[in-house]
Amino acid sequence: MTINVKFFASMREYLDQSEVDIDTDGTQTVGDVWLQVAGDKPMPDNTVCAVNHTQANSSYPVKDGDEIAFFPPVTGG
Amino acid sequence: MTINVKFFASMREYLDQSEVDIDTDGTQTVGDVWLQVAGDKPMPDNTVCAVNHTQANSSYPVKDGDEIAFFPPVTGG
Amino acid sequence: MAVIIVEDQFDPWQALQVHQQSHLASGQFGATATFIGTMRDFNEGDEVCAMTLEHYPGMTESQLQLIIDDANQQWPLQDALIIHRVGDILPGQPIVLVGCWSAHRAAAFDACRFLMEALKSRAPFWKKETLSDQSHRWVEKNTDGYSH
Amino acid sequence: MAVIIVEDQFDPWQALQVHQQSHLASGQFGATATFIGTMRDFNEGDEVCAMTLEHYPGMTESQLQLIIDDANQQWPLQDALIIHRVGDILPGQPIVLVGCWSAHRAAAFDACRFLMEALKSRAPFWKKETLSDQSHRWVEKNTDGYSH
Repeated sequence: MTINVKFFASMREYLDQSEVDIDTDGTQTVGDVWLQVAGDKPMPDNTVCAVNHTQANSSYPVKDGDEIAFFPPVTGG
Repeated sequence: MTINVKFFASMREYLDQSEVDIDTDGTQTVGDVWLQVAGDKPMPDNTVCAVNHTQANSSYPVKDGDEIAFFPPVTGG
Repeated sequence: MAVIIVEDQFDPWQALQVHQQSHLASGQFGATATFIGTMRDFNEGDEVCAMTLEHYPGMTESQLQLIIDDANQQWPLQDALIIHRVGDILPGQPIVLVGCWSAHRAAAFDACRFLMEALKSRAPFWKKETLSDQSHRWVEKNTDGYSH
Repeated sequence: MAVIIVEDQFDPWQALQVHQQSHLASGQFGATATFIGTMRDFNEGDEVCAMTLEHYPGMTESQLQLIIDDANQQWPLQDALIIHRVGDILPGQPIVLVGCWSAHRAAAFDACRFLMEALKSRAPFWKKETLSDQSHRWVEKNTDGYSH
């Protein structure tokens, strides 16, 4: 299955990439996606994860066609 | 001594006058001023009194040259 | 800090723009909170066609200045503006404007609301409504804007 | 109810005037509360020369819409407007605008503040500052605007 993964702000700089499509037949959760895209770089403590534009935690299940995002705490306004 | 007395809003209509200068040699308090200008019309319950633009109660002493005002609760804004 | 009593209709957004441009240093303030009270065409279940706003010249201005002084003692404000209409007014026209500028948003929000509530309880203004049958009535009291 | 993400500088007072004129019925609303966040030229003790605002297209808009839906469930709003700037921005330029229109002031005040705090904690925007030595830093977190 194919999943679109996006990184924003300091997370984009930390992983040195903004977006990647991954083929993930063995991937079951948001946490698994992180391991596949980040390799041995640990997930920073206050990382926010979103699945299809809704915040989700690392154990949230992923499915084909999902858009997964990782980003730091928001600082707008 | 001379005191300037003003009435606003529904108080002006109640007493049918907007302003009067009174000569008040025997007048000692805001309450005395009311008696002199209102005659036998009782002071409505929630009347606000001001002496020289500062809110004061009926027992507040008055002196020559003071500006005394009587008005209902404020309703601006 | 400015207190303005106006007899003619005013545009609140233009007044804020003009005041900010002439009184605030660009880059210094981070937070602007404003409140605008506008005349509605209904009140207490009745249709209201017009209103007359009376004030106490002299005392009104000094009370508004005291209210601003109170706000300045409680919050680090960079500026505050109060504009209040008097005289004859029609539905849809602004009655009152309160604006607060500060470095941070908590101060701007809190001070703006404080100024508005203090104005409604301490500043001598009175409203007389004209209803659709051309009868008149004085508004008797303001509600507490912190309660719900 | 409108959510607008803008890349170019906007005039908050003009935006409010235009929105009110085109979306609100005259005489219906009595209370308008607004908040405008403006870029300062100092932060955390340092001089800030410029800023870049990043967002998450798609999620940002849907989060802002959810926040407005939340406010609508809690308060009787006649309208709400959120405008947020993205891209490169300079000190003195507006970053965010929140406006709420209601019949009464408590709802307008409370909803405006709620929208602003919800936006700062839930809407995906990120700020990167350029300091006077041309170094860059990400703003790490927003403060709680209800505390003092």
